[in-house]
Amino acid sequence: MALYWLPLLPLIGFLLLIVGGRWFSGTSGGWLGSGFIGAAFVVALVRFFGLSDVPAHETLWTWLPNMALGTGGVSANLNVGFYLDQLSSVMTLVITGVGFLIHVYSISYMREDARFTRFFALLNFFVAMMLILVLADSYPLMFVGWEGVGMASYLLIGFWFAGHKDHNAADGVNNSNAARKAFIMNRIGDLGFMLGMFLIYKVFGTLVIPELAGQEGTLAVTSRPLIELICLFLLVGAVGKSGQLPLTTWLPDAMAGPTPVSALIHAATMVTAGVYLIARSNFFYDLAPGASMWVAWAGGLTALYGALSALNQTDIKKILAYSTVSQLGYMFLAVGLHSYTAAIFHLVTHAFFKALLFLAAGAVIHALHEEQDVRKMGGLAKSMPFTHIVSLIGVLAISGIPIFAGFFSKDGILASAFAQNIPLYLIGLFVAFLTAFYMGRWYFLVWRGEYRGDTKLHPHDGDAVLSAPLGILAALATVGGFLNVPSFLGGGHVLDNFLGRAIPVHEHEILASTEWLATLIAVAVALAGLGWAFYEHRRRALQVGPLGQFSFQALYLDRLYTAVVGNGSKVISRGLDTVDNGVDGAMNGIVSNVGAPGWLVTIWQSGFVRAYALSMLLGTALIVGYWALKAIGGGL
Amino acid sequence: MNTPLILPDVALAPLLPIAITLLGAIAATLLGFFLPRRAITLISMVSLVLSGVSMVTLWNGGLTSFGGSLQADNVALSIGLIILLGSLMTLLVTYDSAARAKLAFPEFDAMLMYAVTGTLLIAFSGDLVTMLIGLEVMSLSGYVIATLQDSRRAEEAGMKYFLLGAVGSAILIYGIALVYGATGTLSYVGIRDATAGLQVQNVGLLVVGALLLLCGFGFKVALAPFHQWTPDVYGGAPTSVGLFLSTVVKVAAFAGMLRVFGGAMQNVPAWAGVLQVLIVATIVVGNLGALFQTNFKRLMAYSAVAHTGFLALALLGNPATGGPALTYYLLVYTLMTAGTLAVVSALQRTEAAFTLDDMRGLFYRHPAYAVALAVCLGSLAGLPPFAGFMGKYLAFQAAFQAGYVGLTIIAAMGSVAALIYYLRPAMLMFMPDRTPAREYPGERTPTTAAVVIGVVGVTVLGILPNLAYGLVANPAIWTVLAGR
Amino acid sequence: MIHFFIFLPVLASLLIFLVPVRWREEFAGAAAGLTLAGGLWSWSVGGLSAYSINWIPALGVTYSVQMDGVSLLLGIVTAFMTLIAIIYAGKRIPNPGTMLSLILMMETGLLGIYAARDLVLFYVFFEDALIPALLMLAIYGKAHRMAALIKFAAYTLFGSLLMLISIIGVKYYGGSPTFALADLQAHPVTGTVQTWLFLGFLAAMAVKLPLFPMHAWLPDFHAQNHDSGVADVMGTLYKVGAYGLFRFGVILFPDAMLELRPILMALAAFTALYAAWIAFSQTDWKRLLAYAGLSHMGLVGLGIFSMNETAMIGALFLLAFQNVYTGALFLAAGMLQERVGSLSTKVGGIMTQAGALSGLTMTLWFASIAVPGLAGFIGEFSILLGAYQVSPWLAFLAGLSTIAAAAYALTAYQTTYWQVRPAGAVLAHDLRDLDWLILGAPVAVAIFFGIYSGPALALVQPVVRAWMNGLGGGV
Amino acid sequence: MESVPTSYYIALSGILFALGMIGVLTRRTAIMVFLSVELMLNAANLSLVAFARAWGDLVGQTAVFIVMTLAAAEVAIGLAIIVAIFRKRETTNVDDLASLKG
Repeated sequence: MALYWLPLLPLIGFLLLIVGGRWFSGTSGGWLGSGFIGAAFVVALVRFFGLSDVPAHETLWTWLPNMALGTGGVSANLNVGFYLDQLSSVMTLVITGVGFLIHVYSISYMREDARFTRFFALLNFFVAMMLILVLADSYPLMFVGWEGVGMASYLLIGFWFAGHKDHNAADGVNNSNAARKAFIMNRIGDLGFMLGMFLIYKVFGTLVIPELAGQEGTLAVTSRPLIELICLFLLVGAVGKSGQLPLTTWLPDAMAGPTPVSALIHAATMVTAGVYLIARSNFFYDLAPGASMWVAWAGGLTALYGALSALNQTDIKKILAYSTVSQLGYMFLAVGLHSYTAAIFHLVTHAFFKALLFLAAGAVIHALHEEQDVRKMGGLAKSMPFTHIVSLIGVLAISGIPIFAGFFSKDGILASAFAQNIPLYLIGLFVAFLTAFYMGRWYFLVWRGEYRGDTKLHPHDGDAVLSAPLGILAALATVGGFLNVPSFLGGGHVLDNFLGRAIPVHEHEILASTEWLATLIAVAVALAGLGWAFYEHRRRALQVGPLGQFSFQALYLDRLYTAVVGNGSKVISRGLDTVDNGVDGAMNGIVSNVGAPGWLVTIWQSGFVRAYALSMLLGTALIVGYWALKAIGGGL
Repeated sequence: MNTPLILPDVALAPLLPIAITLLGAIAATLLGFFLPRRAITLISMVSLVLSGVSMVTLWNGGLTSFGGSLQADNVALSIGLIILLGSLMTLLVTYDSAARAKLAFPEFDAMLMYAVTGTLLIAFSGDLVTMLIGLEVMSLSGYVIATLQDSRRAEEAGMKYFLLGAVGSAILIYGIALVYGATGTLSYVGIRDATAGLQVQNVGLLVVGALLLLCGFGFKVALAPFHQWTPDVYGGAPTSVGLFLSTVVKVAAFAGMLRVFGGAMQNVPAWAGVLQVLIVATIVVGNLGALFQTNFKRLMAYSAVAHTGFLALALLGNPATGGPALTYYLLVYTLMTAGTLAVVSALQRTEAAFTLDDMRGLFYRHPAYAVALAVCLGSLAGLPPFAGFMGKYLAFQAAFQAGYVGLTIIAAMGSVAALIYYLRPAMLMFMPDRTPAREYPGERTPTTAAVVIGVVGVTVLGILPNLAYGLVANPAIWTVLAGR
Repeated sequence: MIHFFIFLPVLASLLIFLVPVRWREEFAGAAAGLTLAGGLWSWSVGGLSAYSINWIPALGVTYSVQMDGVSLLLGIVTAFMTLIAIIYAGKRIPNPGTMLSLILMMETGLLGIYAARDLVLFYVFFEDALIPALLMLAIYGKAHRMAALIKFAAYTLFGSLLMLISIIGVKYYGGSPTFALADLQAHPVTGTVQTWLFLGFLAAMAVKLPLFPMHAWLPDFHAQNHDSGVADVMGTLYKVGAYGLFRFGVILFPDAMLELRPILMALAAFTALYAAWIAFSQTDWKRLLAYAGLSHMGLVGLGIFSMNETAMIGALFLLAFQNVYTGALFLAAGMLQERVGSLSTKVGGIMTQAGALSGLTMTLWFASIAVPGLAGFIGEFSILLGAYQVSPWLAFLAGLSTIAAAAYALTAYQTTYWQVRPAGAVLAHDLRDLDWLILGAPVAVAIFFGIYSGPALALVQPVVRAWMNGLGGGV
Repeated sequence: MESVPTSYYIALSGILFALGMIGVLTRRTAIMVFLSVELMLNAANLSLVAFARAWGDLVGQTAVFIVMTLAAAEVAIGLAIIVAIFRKRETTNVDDLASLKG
């Protein structure tokens, strides 16, 4: 199977569903859409097993002018081409695999929606774009996927652009605003990405990733500041897409979309694109310690920011959203420390457990008829036992409790931080503690205690279509960690070794005992966090989390942006509009001032014939007199 | 005085075109007592056509008569043909509009034909006296036809025209006298030869004479500040008279300027510098004045002033490029101005005013006239594919190549202003308007014929300028403007 | 064949008045379709080669035309959008004979601009296209059209008359026998004179690009044109400044362009950002589109002025395809107005009732804000990339406009098509019959060439590359 | 024979011409304005003859005759116009003719 089948299958699905929306009645559109993703998953699997040490590189057709290396110093046109190595292969598996599960889940979840088929069309579109992103052999093509997923994300966040059943004005505005915000903030990052590409082109004359990676000689002699700058530019792009500081505020708002969207796009796949970009550009970042440190610190601080903001959220999805921000921070921390494989590992496990948590949250929301406030939940473990179990697995996984997936992946990141940068390690550790706490809070508020909501509702587990994906994801969140068991735990670094064939693995020489110690500390911290949550639960004080409004308002960052950037740009825009009227007016003014003497002409034209004669004779006298004077003065 | 008597060199052939129009004029004068007025007009038209035919047969002949006082070179013939064309269009318009304009006297046709004779004489002139005679015949007849309509407006216009014209003539004649004093000759060739290399004794006298001539001509062609009669006369006189004055008379005056300044005085200093200043003033005054007009006829008068500036631009150029440019522009100017005023004449209810407001929505009442008027206005504004563009382009090129870059730019900016005042009426015509028709409803086929000539002319000459320009483009005929 | 391609529309525009009223739409459509077919046929045979005869021999003015490469691409786009405009005009405007005639007349002017290989001929076509544009505004415009019209014409003529002087000067100072491009190229003007002549030429192109501060005519022009947006399509196509700069400016005034490059690039980049930012506070779709188009044109200008091969390719690509989606967006705005009687960006909730209209409009907007995979991206990306090679800061400045573009487009889109339809508002019906074609075809083009840009690149790239090599291996 | 230098004639003609100009500007009656113009023409005539004598050339003198004829024709036409206006308005004051303006 050629690589282009991977994005093409979902694209076909998209086209079918968007053009022929009315041909598909009931849930058939959903099944069709899911089928295409499933097929893509099969292709991904086939290609995964067909991988060798030589990456697959398949080019299709000419696309952009002059952006690749040609022979003889003349630049060649850039082709659309796909590139599959271990890194992208893992990504395709995650995208199609998790994507397929979420598609199936959505069939049940979105069943009642008036625009059911369109939803699947957009989901398919998203998957296609995401696959292009990870399979691209050049930065511009990656950018296609990059902005494509942004576009899909925009459309899906704004899927309920007119509110519930098209009749909720306030919701409509909120959802639409959230979508728009996501797109615009992504665009800010995208500009950074573009500038990065421009600089890469300026330095290396190509934007094809294998060509760049193959230029070790040139890379080695390129001046460091340039490479640092390239990496910083790319970082801006990555930050935008992955919701890192400072471009983070769109991500929590993005939860306005339907829950499967949150699971697929804003947790499992799209937001990890930034991590993928940096991992993909490892050949630059390895040469740019300064920029890498920026990456790591952006990640570390975002992890902290997300965790702090999650502490006192009341929306069941918002907690998960801030948790996502925080977890993405971990991944950035890892790539910043050049632990690409650790980051990808966490990316994979995070995809499992975060998708699981979101889908579980979705099931709850569904069961409670669109209720999202955790303060109005509680005690659902009894009525929704299956969902409860999978949620618990998710919580344990994300908190880093051993044997669950998150334990291994987070441990890897903390270990590399421990080896390289103690302040970041401490931040990571603190975030792990906070994570355990807020996830514990989430768990206890939703599942334990007394039911605090509308008593007329009778929540129950979802149907099989809804539950099957949850089960599979729960299984993956449980065992996913074993993909990459570190050696001190007796594992073989399977994923590291696999990825190591494509991206560099920097071994950290840490004593096994130290590593044991670090791991134990991490587990202890996680248990402490959960314990604190449990303690507060018993005190029935969980409904109001720590830090109060400071946390609830997400450190006031969003308000700051709205006040400064949002209003600022509006003011400037109006100002410029006025200026433009001024330009127009100035031009008109010039014209009318030039034209003003026209009045004088009409006044001059007084109608008195003797005045006319005066002009004539005076004119004659002036002309002759001037020349006479000149002749007297100096001769002709 | 022992010089043997030499028989004057009286070749009749070059005289023929002028003689035919003169005959037409005399016929109109005499037959006016017996024939209806329209018959007279027809006779006049026939004589114009015959004169044209005679000109065509003289083409490339290069004949002269009266010892060079009359020269039927290609310059004279091409300008003569333009004059005849303008006159013919005038007659076509008057054929049916004269009655409405209270102008239907045989004397009108007679005076018109005398004026045509005078204009031809200017074009054919070989010395200053011939030119002066032609100019005066033209002017005097012009005064009469401007006044002929029995209305206060026409009388006022005529009076102004007459008084100022007399002053202008006096200045011109005084200039002739001074030039004669400086060179001792009145013939163009003589003046040219006498001034070659500036060997004249009294340069000061010559320059003052030249400048006075310039002022006198400035009046006739309406260069600022000698232009002030134009709006009042063109606006006050009947439309058909305005048409005649702003086309034929202006063409003839330019022909005189071309002969005198392009030919006889080409080596005389100072006038070109002064002309530059006058051109700037003219372009500014004409265009700005036109911007504020609401009466379309007055607007066209100011437009005529502005066009004088553009036309004079060609005069500044070397005769080899300026001459053909001027001729072509004059032809186009005649066509488009006559076409425009013919439309006005066809549509106006009174002679007093055809305001811009009257033009609103004209397209929906008289689509063909509106389109024709729009074509003419577009051409006046210098928009391709109409011939006005080519004229303007040629004038700019002539001035530019003679080194007057700054002047060309000023002229270009003037054209922008011109566009505005042409565009406003042109576009008003296309704006939907529901008021009932206010235009003259009667029969007006001959006027329409004049309109057609104008519109077809500017269109064809715009797309295929070479039809006319190719005839006059040969530089050889422009280097001997003064005669051989 | 080339004459057929250029002059068929104007012929049809005159003949249309002989056609019975009820067949006029079909007649105009057929003429436009034939023209487009002619263009496509030319493409299939690799362009129409040069044809040249003397037009006014005494002046050295020739009738030299050629339709290949960049010209052909722009010509085909013009023919395509004209056809779309005609279809919509026939459907939308009651008794559209005059409008159809004007559209066809304008098409000839535009095709002539692209085909002309003689400066005077170029000027003639350049101005020819003005007349129908003015008439469309005069006949079908809104209340304040006279001011808009005068402004439009005055700006255009201000520039083009200065250009005319430059045209005269280029031949005169260079000593070329004719105005034909090849001859002028063989007799170049150098030094300071070239700079001055270029400035004259630039005046016209800056108005028609348009470039700040010569753009002030644009918003009023679009705002005052007929609601249907048909005239705006033609107005968009008429923004040929960049083409003129490319076809004549780069060839005839290379030194001057290099000398003025920093200033011009700065102006263009500023225009791009400035217009995009202003668009953000517009509440009328047409004004918004006007500023959006202006912003795009700033980018196009940036590409041309940067004198960088990639940027220039991008600029021409963008120039060609922005016509498609900007034009179609004007028509979409017209359809919106048709349905709700307003061009306001605060209508709200259209997508809840007219899904297809909203969806296609959105796709066009995505193309317009240069989402990759659509045609706008290739142009903008190449421009910015190329400009960055010359001046990183200006590329950054212009790049900011991509953010602003997202802001204005999505904000206006949201408040019009998304959110809730106000209670009691008229029901906006969805696309019907021909509407699908009118919006669908441009969308298809934008998608096709965004993905598979090869055919269009093949028209643009060799020309640009050859010229850049002529300049000494590119700059 | 002692003769008056040409320059004297020219000076006189210049003075006459200037007087004519002043007359045109100061007199309100059409007739007087017109007579002032005639004065200007005669100034020109004077210089023409003077120059003709200086050059010993007859052309200038013939020109004078022509100019005189023209002046006569002008008088005829001018008076006719003035009479026509006087008949209607009972005035020959040129300042009363100012309805066409602007």
